[in-house]
Amino acid sequence: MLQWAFDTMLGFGLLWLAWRALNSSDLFKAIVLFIAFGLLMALAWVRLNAPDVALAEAAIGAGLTGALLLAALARLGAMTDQNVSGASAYPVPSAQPPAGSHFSRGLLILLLSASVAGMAYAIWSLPSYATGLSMDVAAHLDDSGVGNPVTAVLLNFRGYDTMLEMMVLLLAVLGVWSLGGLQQQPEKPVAAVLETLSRFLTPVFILAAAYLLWVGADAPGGAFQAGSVLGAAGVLLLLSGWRPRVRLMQWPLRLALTAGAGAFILLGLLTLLLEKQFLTYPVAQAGRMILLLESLATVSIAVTLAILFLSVSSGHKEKSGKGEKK
Amino acid sequence: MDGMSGNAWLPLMVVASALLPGLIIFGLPEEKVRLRTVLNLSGAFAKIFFTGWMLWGVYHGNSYEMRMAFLPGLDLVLRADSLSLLFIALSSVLWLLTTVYAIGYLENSPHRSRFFGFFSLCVTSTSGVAMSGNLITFLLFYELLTLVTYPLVVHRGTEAARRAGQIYLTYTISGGALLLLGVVWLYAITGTLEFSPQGILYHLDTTYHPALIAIFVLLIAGLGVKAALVPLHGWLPEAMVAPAPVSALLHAVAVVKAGAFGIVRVVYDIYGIDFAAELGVTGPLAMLAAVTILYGSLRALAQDNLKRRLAFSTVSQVSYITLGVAIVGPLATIGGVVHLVHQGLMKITLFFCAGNLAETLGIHKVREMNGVGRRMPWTMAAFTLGAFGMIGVPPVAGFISKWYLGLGALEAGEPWVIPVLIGSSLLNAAYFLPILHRAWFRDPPDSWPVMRDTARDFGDKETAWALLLPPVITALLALFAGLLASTWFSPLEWVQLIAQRAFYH
Amino acid sequence: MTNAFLYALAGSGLFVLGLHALVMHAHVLRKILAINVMGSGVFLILVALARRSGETTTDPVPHAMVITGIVVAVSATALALALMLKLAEKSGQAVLPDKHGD
Amino acid sequence: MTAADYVTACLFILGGIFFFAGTAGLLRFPDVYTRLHALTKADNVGLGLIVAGLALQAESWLAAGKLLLIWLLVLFAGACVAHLVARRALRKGTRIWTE
Amino acid sequence: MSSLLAIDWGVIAILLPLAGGTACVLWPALSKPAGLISVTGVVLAIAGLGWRIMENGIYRHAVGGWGAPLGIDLFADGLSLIMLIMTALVGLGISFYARRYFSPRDAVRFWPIWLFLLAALNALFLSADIFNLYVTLEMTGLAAVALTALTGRIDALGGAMRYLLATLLGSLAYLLGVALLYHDAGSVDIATLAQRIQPNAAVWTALGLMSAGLALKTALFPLSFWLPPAHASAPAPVSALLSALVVKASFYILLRLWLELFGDFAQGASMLLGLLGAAAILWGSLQALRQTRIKLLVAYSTVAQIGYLFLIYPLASAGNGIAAGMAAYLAFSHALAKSAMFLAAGNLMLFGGHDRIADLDRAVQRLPLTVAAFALAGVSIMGLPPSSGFVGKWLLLDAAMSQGRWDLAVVMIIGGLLAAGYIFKVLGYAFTQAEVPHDARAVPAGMEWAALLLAIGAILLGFMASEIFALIAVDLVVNADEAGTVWTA
Repeated sequence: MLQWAFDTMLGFGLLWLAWRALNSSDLFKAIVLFIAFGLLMALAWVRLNAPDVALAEAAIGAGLTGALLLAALARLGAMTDQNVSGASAYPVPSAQPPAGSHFSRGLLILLLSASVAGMAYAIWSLPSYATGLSMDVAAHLDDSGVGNPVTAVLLNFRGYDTMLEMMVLLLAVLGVWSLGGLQQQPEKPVAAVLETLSRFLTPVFILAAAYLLWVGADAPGGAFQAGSVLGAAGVLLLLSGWRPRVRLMQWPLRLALTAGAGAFILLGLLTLLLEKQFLTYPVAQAGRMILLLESLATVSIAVTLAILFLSVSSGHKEKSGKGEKK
Repeated sequence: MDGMSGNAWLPLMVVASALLPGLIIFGLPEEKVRLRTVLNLSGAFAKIFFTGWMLWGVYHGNSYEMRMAFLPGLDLVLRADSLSLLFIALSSVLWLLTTVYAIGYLENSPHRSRFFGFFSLCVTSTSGVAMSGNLITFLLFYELLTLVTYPLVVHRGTEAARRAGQIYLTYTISGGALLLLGVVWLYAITGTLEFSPQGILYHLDTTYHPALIAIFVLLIAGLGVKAALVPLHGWLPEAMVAPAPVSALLHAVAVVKAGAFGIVRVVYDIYGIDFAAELGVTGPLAMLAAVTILYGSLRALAQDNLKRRLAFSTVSQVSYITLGVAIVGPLATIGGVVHLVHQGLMKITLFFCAGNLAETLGIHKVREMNGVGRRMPWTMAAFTLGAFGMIGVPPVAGFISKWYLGLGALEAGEPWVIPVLIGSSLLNAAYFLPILHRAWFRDPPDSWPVMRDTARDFGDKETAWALLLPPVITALLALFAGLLASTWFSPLEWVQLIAQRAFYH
Repeated sequence: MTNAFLYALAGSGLFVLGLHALVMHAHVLRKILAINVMGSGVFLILVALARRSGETTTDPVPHAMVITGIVVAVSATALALALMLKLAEKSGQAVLPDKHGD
Repeated sequence: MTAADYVTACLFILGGIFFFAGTAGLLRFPDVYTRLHALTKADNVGLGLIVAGLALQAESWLAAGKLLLIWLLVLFAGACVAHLVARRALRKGTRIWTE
Repeated sequence: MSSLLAIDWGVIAILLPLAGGTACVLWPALSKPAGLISVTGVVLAIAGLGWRIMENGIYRHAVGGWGAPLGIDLFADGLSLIMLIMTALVGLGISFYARRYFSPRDAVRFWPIWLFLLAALNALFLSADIFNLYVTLEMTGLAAVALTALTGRIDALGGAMRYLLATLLGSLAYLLGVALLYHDAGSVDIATLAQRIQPNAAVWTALGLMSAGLALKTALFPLSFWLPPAHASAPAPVSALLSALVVKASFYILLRLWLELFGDFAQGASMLLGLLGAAAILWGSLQALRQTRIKLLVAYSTVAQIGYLFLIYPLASAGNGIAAGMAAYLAFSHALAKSAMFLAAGNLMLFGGHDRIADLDRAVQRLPLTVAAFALAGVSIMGLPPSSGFVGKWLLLDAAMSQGRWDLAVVMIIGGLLAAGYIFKVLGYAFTQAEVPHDARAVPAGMEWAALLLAIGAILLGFMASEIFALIAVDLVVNADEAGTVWTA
């Protein structure tokens, strides 16, 4: 009974926060509410017995997405400050009057209500007991090389999806790079406290990431979670004013960026050559191979996320080191 | 390519003899005049050669067919039968002459590679139209003809040419769409589109008859655009902005004849003349043709621009073919089909002459033609022959056509056609004789109209040889086609063969 | 019976709320937020219904799918934000221009 | 229920009170600085009490250690963030509330 | 030779461009050669795959060795193969165009993203798993958006932004459908799903969501609002990729779902799709006719041509094999023609510095190959013979007529007329001297030839209808129950 009450409250809380986040008059407030929404989502994942998702959500969904949104908003404020008028930084053209006449809005509401009703009915009509693929997963878990079923699905059973996933991340970086940098902004002095914080926290983050990566084989955790924690460390460092040297970073950076994707491709080719089967690991080696893949993927994910943050937060594109010839 | 055995390659060679030179010419630089001329002429001669070969063969009972898989259940078929050879023979002879004429006409003008390239493609599609062995192949070449004549219409690159091109396309593409709809519908009903002597529809149940009538209307509407049946003729006078060789080709051979030829094919080889008569679609078609004949002549009367007058004359004359086809009977058929050749010879003569007047003296209007016969006697002599033929003065070819048409109408019990023929002939006389009168019996002006900016000075010469020879030859051909109509090598003789095969199978 | 359906229903609610905001708001940042909320809704449905297999054994496949989805979402969000900033830098505002930018 | 359970319950209730008070303060206090005060109070003390309660229930010392570590991290981060927010507010010129 | 046959060409076709793209990130200076090598390699791999399919029938490869439904299967039948061939050939043409089109600075940006896009498309056409399809769909979408924004001009950014939001919305709707299907039938493998699903509320909802999402991504009218600004503002080779290949990706998924999962019970819904397709033909063509700029005109033409693809749904009752064949043929034909058109438009823009139709100023004389490409592609788009467009239209018309669908037939005819109107509008001005003469820049011959060869491909495909249908029949021989309806030409 208590659980039902809690779940109901959580469900309504999610809806309420989402509504507020999407419709609050102030963009800053909207983003903060959205981050809160993300944290509540993480709670929901825990309630749904999905700790892996909860970790990913907290780190990526709420944490990094939130950081990205805030950074973008800050840039946007500064930009519209410079370019348009002397309006204040945060309430960027706040809550523009929603488009459309009364009639079309009414129609939209009607349509949306109908569709939510339809979806609800469809969900409700599903059988109340279903195992999906859990039996299959359990049956083959021993051959997968890891003990955590989610990791087994991500890196082995459906490892091909994850391989494409790494490409999506790489593609996001390429897309952001191809837009070219934004206008340079003068660096603001960084608070001493922040610097201390990041200096203190970075090792902790690295440790946490390593732990998540290691434990991911048999317990909640894994490359995505570890990578995003590591990426968060990078974000923190970037926030506190740390900038890697351009020339020095060119190669290592690109290598780190492509490590995960490259590892998948090489392993794919190798398995194709040796086993005549794409991404099929020999059972004995599976655990090691997955760990190797995950480690490289963690590095790539972390670097990717940090680069994405940097590209959105500041005008620096030298760091990313687009290989342009003058 | 199945069916390539035996005599399959000859039809292909006829098509290729125009296609290959055309494609090569596209790639030639402007200044390669000699190479281009050689290519053009050798293509034209090759085509005459292959056509002659096939004529000989068909006369002796051979058949030539090339078949190639195209759509699921539908082949591309090129087949030489007696009717297609008639059209091919006409087009190959006239292509050669027009090529000579065009080389002279366009000397030193820009974009000649493009011009001759499309010109050759135009002949290619005409050959394809002529040799199509089924309706889908016909459709393919018919539409191709639309596409490749467009660049010729807008060749001059002026705003007026662009407008004219737009009008031309509006008519022809819409016609093509109607034709396509009709063909698809027909295919959905019959499952075949092969041309065959008794048609392909006579065995169909009567419940299909309304649909078949509707299809007939669609097909005739689609073909009637190119054949310039009233009220679908509007593009033809507008297309006059094109250079003279183009007008000659468009009006005498390629475009209008493709339409008329299509009507012949649909009536004889798809519907079958007996079945068409049974459906009751031939009567209205004949009426439409008669209206077009009179209307075109009436409009021609009012035109001062020489080429426009000739264009409306074409509107009128081409419908003789349709008329002959629509009157059910062998004699009318002979009159109609032989007019395909006769009208081609006569009308191309007239257009060549009009081009000569424009190119040499800058004359574009009828009222500028006073005394031109003395300045350019040969040209005007050819013109006079052509005009007499149009009016139907014996022994020029036009008389033969009208004679057979009249006889055929009486034979088929449709005497109303006779007044139409007489009225049309009177109108023809009314718009041609004043021209001849001006040219021969009035005094020439002190100076001729200002010439085009690319004009050439011919001095005392009448005009360039390349411009003079073609009309003289075609005029003589028109004369001999009438004079020698009863010899074994005349068009009339050949058409009688065709009619025999259509009616006495 | 578990709380699966409850969360799934909440998920469909989130999807529609997001859709509403996506259509109604002109500011690109709000549209991006809306897309993210919609994504959360879909993920919630995906994972919630996996709970139907019982209290102890949950179906791990949807979990893996959602982790994949979260990564796609953050990638897309980053690209969208970068585009938005670039657009704002060029046009001075972060709303979609009229149909054809000329 | 053992004695440890009772202690845990008490700690939870106490922690809950702190959280409640912190939240009330966050909502009711008049300016950024006072709200920060309320917030950090809840984080530091409230969370500390909860963690302590949980630690009593932990299966091993290791687990208890992890819980402690979490508390320390939150303490540290909370302090820093509160400082940064207050600094930013000051820089922006947000006035301090006085009666 | 048989050892060549044993190679998993499907996997190679995915891995090769991925490796190429990754290499571009590592060594930006090598982007162009890496790109060209990868694309050529993909063409060879697809040729190998085609050979293998002709020899051995349907291609199936269990990634990771697990096999569906636990693992993911790669899968290719005749339909997939034709889409793959289309992607490889059109991609090759566009690549050779892009070789000369982009400045060194832009080339570094273009090639890696294009290679990832190519990999995503190959992966998509080789997928038999609806969640894997989602991932490839997202990858395709993100790559396409990134390419759209490449110029960084304001209209391109706006177009890309709109495109991104639309494509994300479409993917989410699709993913929700995937969620419902998975929880209804416990699998994401299409073959397994086909055996399990029954028409119930969840399946219907999934059908609606997936169809709507994919229709949005395919830009089916009225969900086509995002397409013209994006396709018109992107660089020419990118516009060609978007119009020729990217919209086909989501269309293919929809078609696949319909053929394998929904077709049996969703007759009414297919009528709706057909109706929207008809509306798209009319609306897109009319809009195209109104445009004064070539690229927008071509973009609206895409909206109209997509409409033809959707006419297949109401006409599909004649048998799945025929529907699949017609769809693949039409998609292929449009891909060749439309890419040629966009590349030609790019040449004209480069040549005159603008794409105003009324100012083309005798382009036909000064840029003959390009105008020829535009014209030949136009012939196919108009559906005039002899071209693949004509054959496609003929097949559709024939199907419509045999089923008494006069309304659709008339719409197709009118669409063809309107297409002739907008294409000859361009050609007419290309023949005409403008009032003010314009300066012109030289266009590299390679770019002209790339456009022309694609256009010639669109014409030649018109003579290969029988081969395409024979390929479609490859898998139908395996699905023996449908073999009776296969056309053998």
